Amino acid sequence: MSLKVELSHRFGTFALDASFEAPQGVTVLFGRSGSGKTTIVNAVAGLLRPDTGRIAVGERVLFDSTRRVWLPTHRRRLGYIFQDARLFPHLTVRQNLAYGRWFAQKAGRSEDSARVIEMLGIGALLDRRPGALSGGERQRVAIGRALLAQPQLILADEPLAALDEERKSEILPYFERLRDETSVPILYVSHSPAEVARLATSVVALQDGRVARQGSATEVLGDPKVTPLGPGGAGAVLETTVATHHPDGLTELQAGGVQLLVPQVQRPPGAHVRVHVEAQDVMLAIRRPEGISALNVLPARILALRIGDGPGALVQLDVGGNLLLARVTRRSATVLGLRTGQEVFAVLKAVSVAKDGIAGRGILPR
Amino acid sequence: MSLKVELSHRFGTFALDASFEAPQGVTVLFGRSGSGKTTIVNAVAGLLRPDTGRIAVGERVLFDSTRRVWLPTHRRRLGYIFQDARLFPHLTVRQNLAYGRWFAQKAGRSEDSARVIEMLGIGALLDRRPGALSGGERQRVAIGRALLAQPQLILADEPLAALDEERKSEILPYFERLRDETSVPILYVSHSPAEVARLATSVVALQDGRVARQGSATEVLGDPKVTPLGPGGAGAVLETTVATHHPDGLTELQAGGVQLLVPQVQRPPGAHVRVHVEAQDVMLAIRRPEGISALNVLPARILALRIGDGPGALVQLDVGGNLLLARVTRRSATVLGLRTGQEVFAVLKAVSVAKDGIAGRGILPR
Amino acid sequence: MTLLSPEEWQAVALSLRVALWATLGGLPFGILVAYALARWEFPGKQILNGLVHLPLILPPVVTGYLLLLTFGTRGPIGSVLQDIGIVFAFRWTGAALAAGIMAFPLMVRAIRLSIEAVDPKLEQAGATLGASPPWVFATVTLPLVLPGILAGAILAFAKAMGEFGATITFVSNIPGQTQTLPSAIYAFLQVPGGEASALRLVVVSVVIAMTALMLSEVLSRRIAKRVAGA
Amino acid sequence: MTLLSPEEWQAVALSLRVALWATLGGLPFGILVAYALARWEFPGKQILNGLVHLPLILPPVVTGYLLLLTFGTRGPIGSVLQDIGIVFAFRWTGAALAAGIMAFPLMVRAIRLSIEAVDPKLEQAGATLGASPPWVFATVTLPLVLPGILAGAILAFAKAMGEFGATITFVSNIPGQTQTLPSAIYAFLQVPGGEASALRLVVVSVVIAMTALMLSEVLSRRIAKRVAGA
Amino acid sequence: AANAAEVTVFAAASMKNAMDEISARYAEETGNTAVVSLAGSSALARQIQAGAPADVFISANTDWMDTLEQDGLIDTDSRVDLLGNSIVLVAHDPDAAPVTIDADLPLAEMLGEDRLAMALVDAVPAGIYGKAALTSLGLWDGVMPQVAQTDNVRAALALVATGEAPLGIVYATDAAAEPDVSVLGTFPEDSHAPITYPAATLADGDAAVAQEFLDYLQGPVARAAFERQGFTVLTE
Ligand SMILES: Nc1ncnc2c1ncn2[C@@H]1O[C@H](COP(=O)(O)OP(=O)(O)OP(=O)(O)O)[C@@H](O)[C@H]1O
Ligand SMILES: Nc1ncnc2c1ncn2[C@@H]1O[C@H](COP(=O)(O)OP(=O)(O)OP(=O)(O)O)[C@@H](O)[C@H]1O
Ligand SMILES: [Mg+2]
Ligand SMILES: [Mg+2]
Repeated sequence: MSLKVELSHRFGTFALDASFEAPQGVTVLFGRSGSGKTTIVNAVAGLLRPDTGRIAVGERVLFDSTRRVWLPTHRRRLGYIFQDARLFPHLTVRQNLAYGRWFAQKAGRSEDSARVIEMLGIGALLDRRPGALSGGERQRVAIGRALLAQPQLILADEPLAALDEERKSEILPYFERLRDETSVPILYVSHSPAEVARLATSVVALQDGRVARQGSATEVLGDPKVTPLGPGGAGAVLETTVATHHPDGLTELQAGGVQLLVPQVQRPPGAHVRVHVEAQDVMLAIRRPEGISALNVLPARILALRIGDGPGALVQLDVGGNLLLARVTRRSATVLGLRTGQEVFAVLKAVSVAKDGIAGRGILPR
Repeated sequence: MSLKVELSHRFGTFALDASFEAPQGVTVLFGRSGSGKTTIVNAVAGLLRPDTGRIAVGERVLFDSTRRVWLPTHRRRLGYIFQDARLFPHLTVRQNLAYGRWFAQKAGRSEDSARVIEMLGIGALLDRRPGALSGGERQRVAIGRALLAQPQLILADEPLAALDEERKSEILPYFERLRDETSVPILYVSHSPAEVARLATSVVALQDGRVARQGSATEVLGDPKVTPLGPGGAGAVLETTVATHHPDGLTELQAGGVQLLVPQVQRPPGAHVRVHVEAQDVMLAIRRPEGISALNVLPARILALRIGDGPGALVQLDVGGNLLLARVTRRSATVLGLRTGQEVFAVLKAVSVAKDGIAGRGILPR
Repeated sequence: MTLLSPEEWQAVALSLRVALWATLGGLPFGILVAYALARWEFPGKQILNGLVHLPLILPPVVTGYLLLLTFGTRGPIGSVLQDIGIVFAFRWTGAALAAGIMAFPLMVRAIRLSIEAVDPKLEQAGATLGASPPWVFATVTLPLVLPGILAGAILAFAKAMGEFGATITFVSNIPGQTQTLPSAIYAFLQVPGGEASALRLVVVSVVIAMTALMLSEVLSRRIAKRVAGA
Repeated sequence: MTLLSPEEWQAVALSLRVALWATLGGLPFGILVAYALARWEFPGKQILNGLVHLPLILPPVVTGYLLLLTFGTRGPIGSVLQDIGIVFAFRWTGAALAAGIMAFPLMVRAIRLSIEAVDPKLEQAGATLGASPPWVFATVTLPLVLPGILAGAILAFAKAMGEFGATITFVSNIPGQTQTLPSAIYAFLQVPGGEASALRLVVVSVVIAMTALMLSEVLSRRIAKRVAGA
Repeated sequence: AANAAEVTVFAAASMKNAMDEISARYAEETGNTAVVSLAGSSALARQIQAGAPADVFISANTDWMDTLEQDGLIDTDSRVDLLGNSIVLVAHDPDAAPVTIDADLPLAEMLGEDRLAMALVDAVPAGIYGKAALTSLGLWDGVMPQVAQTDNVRAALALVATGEAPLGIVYATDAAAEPDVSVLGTFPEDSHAPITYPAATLADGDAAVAQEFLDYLQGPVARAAFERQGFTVLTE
């Protein structure tokens, strides 16, 4: 099921005029603070009625200004994780979590609440009221409440912003599983390059209320012409399959024509795994380097070279059929004489790939 | 001026029992969600009266349960950036920003409001009320409001969590400047390893209401025995001075006996700059590698080697008198035959250092 | 107890019954009207608002007289109701109606203020989780408004315990049927030397109302504590 | 206008003056008491709360009588005040006092409900920025409570416009001095043929109160809109 | 008096119409002003006890005047029984036949299941007189449970006028002016204590002006006005 959004709305001096199509999976909305992300999500949720436009999930039209269609919020079957948690203060955590299920149609997915509670680490809080929770606890309960509502469309507005890294790495796989195993479209707002890279099926970049760029995660993140997440964000996404698990804790992934060694990935051989490789984690060498700790030394060909005004340069590589981005200094580019078409080696530390590019240590993504 | 905190408090099943000393500069409180960070900050702010304990800023005792001292919040001269923005809904942004100044004692630092407004990018919002702001805008106004109150103690509870990377990189230097140029102690709650590494003078790690570890940023982050921020967080902090600016946009830093090339740092030669080098960005080589894009190849000696259960190993290095951490795979450690005392080369990409370890591109840190 | 005569005890019991019914019977309407005034826009909203306040503005006698004209057995509404067996005239039900109407503006205002204080964002959250507007009202708004409802109810109860002018004009004073405490007190005050007798009844009336007030405070504090979290 | 006689216009003007003073004069006390009841814990709090509600519970005649006993020129407070030149008995000031006291519980409850609805977290934010409790009250609580104050004021005004029982008992019904609209209405209703005249005055009274009500709604809506953001 | 004086009169509210007329004429004729405060006799008497600035008091019953006299608040010499009134039985039915009110009056049968409207029988003068009359006629016990009492006699009249109660006992003065009720009969004068409106000047008032006004109340202008309202004037 895909989500089609097309809307325009004015708020004083701010004008939103966005249209995009979010295919099945996770569509990450990103853009600077104030670029209109929450406004779009609210419109999809029916909390804001746009001036004009059309919003549809699969065949279900939620809003159509020309045909005067307006499905009220409560019939949109949502799970909306708000930017501010918005828990019900008079209900206990348990009651907050159960709230959505009450109204859920039998048809919806039945989510195992015990499992969600465990993943979110909120088991000890069930009898408290939101007033007695910490900021992050509140946010986690809000995530649980939305997920347990058996939604047909998940809206997540910076759901993990208030959480620690460890907790994030426990919750992210859950979203991955939702993405991979269900047909529920997920509209996900995030500022975090790691989350974008890891979750996004498709990416919509907003700028001042307009869609600056949209496309699949591989496309948007692997394009040296756009580094929409700032210099830290450029990187490529590799679609790989698990080849073998080595006894020393490393997993060998097959990505087109090349092998990649990464710290253990807890998925069975043959499983599909996407790997995010940040441009700045890729080193280039014109000769195969010896005696270094980096385990992945991959033959590569330079497809494009983009030298900016600053000290850096972005190099797009073909590595066994995959696109990879490398970020080097201008000086290195000159010293090494890099040019389009040149055959080089991409050097990649196994641990860099592991950082946040693939499933973490938390609950297993299966 | 230093902040001394020593307190114990019970909240139902949660018991806080923490004591630490925050020297001048930024003390980062971190710990998982629910570990008691906000509780401590609230106690320092006087919003929560701990069961027992003592809190003092320099000579000023804010709270002492044995001597029954309790300075009310409004006389503590704070700038508290709340985890939830808590803007005054009935005041415009401009009035919210001016609120603290109204009550500020003449003695306080006079902060240039035009400059803070520009840094935070909230100039266009001044006449709006908080109800018409986006989540991130609200948070930025909250930051401005606290900074402009001419505080003698800044409390920041995840101030940047709701912001995009670009915005963060514009605001962080401001906190650095506060740290470096004023004597106002800053208690800063953050989940972000990058922020911790970049800002922290001292680090207090909380676990279930207790101080699990505390020390200077260099100590805590450079210790291979603790990776309190999760695997992504290990790293070392180098104290360097700017040596020269090269015409190709690189800056040469002097760190003890070694030179480090990094993308341009906008500080004059001689200026002091701290650099955070993440362990996973450091590669080891047993011979000096040639023809690679990494610009920093530094002779190093292995001080300690910590091989865990997982696929990784942490290597502590002495690089020209500096401590550096490198994260490699166990396999590499075996293949390269790494051992304590061995002379190796630490290979470091210039752009990795630049990522978030030093001042970004926003307003200049001077 | 010999403090009061049997007839006075009757008046006490009747006053309690009248005040309770005026309060409880008025509550559903009070909540509905308060919600409408707080959250809906509709033509005639200001007229409704004015109507609700009318009993406050009019001298009670006038209100009583208007009640007599409309809800009396010959009145347009009264006669219709009589056909279906509901009689207000000269009955305690009429006293409850009069007290309820006199107390209505107080009740509505308290509830309305509380409804206006409920963050619509929470109601929105309820809607995103599939609750239709009536359900949102029942599961989110109503529980959050409880303190206001309680406040409205206690105001109404106190007012109903003290109401006299409209009641006696509408249903007169029939011992055992419509003689409430305030009319008994009034009667005592009309004759020289009746002050002492009046005082006894005043004390009874005050004790009852204060007890109710205290209970409402305790209850309201408990609700507040729950929401604040503990 | 020939709609009303000069004496009746006098009553209108007096009623307005009385209601305005009852409202404005009561407001500072109302705010203070509401704040104390909403936010402080102190011994005797429940007694204060009960006292505030008393005028609601007591039949107005009793309240008026008690006022006469205490604030009359021979009363314990009245005689003291008289020495310093403040006289309530049989003056319009007394009518304002009576109306103010009768309206007080309504005012306090509305303001208290609003104060209870103010998020203490915002007040805390004010304190962290250096505002002492009175300043926090003035710059944070009070502005946020404005709708409640407005509601309390309009309730009080309406009540004061309609108050009659306590007023006539306390300060009598002296044309030009203490004859308010409701007492004039009362007098008309006591004699044959007075209904039409009474009705005219009722209409005037209702028009005034409705105008005030409407103004308060507009004002309150404007405040709400500001806070919601626009 | 050469200088225009002001006299404050506390009068029972049921005298409003007459007092309005009389005070207007008084002002025209003497140049003095009469300020008339109209309220229930009990309220006025209590106010006088509390030091009200009144010069003349006219009560709707003798009890309150007696009380003030005992308290030494009135000028005893000035006290006169100013007006008299009578109580009548009224009906809502305009065609109801007049009856003779005596011990044989089948009042209970006339009422059936319905109510007899009266003012408060233990508190308000009209009610007290009515109860006394019914009692002396031996009718009280038969109708007692059906008596609907109001806080003033006008409200009792309204109950009859609207048809809520078929019968009521009110002052003749009220009944005469109400088109929606018909007078069935007048209670015998000896069935109750005389209905008198005593008047007196007050001890603390301005004695001269007060006496002047009290005299005026007994003069021909006032007499005409009172009689127009249906009162019996008891003074010559
Ligand atoms: N009023 C309360 N009653 C009971 N427990 C409370 C209360 N307030 C906080 N707690 C508990 O105290 C612990 C510490 O809360 P605190 O807000 O300090 O956490 P935190 O470290 O700031 O977490 P986060 O990163 O999620 O904001 C939490 O476990 C929380 O559940
Ligand atoms: N009620 C309103 N009135 C006027 N402008 C508004 C209103 N609500 C939002 N805006 C403006 O609309 C723009 C988009 O807001 P939105 O909340 O969608 O931003 P966002 O992308 O979610 O930002 P953030 O990352 O900070 O949450 C902002 O510039 C904001 O100031
Ligand atoms: Mg947003
Ligand atoms: Mg917190």
